[in-house]
Amino acid sequence: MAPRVFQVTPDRLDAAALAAAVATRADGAVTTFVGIVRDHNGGRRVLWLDYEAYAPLAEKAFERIDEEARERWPEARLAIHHRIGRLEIGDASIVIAAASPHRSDAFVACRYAIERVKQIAPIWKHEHFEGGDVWIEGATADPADAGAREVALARACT
Amino acid sequence: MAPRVFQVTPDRLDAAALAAAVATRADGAVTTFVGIVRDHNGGRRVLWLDYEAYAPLAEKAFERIDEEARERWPEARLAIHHRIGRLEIGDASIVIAAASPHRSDAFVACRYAIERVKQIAPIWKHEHFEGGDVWIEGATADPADAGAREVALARACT
Amino acid sequence: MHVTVRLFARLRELTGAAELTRELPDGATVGAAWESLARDFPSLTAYTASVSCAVNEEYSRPSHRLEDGDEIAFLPPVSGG
Amino acid sequence: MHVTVRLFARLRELTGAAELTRELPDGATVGAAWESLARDFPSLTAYTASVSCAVNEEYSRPSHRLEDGDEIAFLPPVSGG
Repeated sequence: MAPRVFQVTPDRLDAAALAAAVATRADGAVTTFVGIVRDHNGGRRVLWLDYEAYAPLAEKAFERIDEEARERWPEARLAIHHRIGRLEIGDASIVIAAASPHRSDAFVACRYAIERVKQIAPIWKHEHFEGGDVWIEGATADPADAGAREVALARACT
Repeated sequence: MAPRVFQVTPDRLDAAALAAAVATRADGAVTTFVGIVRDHNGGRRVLWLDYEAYAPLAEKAFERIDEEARERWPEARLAIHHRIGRLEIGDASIVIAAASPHRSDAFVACRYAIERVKQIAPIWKHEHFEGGDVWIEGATADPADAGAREVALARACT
Repeated sequence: MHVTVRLFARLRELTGAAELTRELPDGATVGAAWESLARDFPSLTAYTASVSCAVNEEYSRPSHRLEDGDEIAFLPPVSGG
Repeated sequence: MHVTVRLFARLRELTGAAELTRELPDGATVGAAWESLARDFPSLTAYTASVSCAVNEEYSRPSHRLEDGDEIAFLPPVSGG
């Protein structure tokens, strides 16, 4: 059975499995992005992160990002898995895989996807650092915001 | 023992192992690029590819690409493995992993590296297609060509 | 009418509740549901300008009119990835 | 003096040799080595404008002067990745 390619999960992520899930015989390129819990943030020593999500809406957001990417790069296929729960330094919090016949589409679709995830996926990180904890708050999620989408496209270099 | 991160090998490639080899506790992002043998090229149905390399010079070219990337993105670390020999459809021919504290450097260093590999690594693919075979010949390898480097930087979106 | 309100991350912490049942006048909007909630939990007002909302697991707008039994989610600025 | 010449991909096929030992006048350049080779294997001349060269496993230039025992590699346009 093919794995679900858009998923929020408490389980350890597997980039190779996700790459295999999107690649077909017609593809010459698979780009993956793995987000990792790093040991510092804004000058603070990070101890661990707790990730929380509104899972059904987050998975719909991933599907929406995939549809946006297909409009732009019809040959590219995406998969997005995001982990929730307590993550230690070095753990993967997100894996995005993008497959395409040619490398350019694989790179830009992958970059576009992570930018859009950070803009519109209802997921939050609670940072536990040496001396305290803080909820990280980035973008106000608004899938209809065309300006945000333009920013994501620009970062994907298109 | 840490694996050699710049390598030409007849063995099956392992993107996850290469990603693990470059990521440190300070890294928040690992981008990998996997080149795969696809079943078509220029309208021909591809049967398999034979890759040939001048291995010692190719490994030096990978190290040179790493040095070029460090000049530009000092926080990014690269690993490059290229496979040689007969590869079937779906086999990975190259894996590039780029780790960095922030995702932007990981993406651009990874893209820069594959562009430079295609420009200056002494590696050749012999395509066996339905009805014949052909040596693919791309760029005249010239590491000192500043124009080629500019093209690679532009494709990496910098 | 009755609606279910789901709260996440810092909003969950400020209210001490991941899920609440609220009574609202028939035809109330999502925005009115937020205002009613912020009256009971004044610390939420800091989020009035930045909160997003969803109704029945789809992103929505403050002007959206609710129906009995709807599930509303209020989402502080996101930080996935 | 004697040098070793290594040939790759289509150049290897055109000459039928992955490696050759060639005798060259003392102080001959890499470019002269190529010309000498192309006289013996005329099909190589199609590559004169596009070939790259390396000496002792480092990229080199046609003007580079060879020494006895050097290993020269001639490289057709590359297609890795």
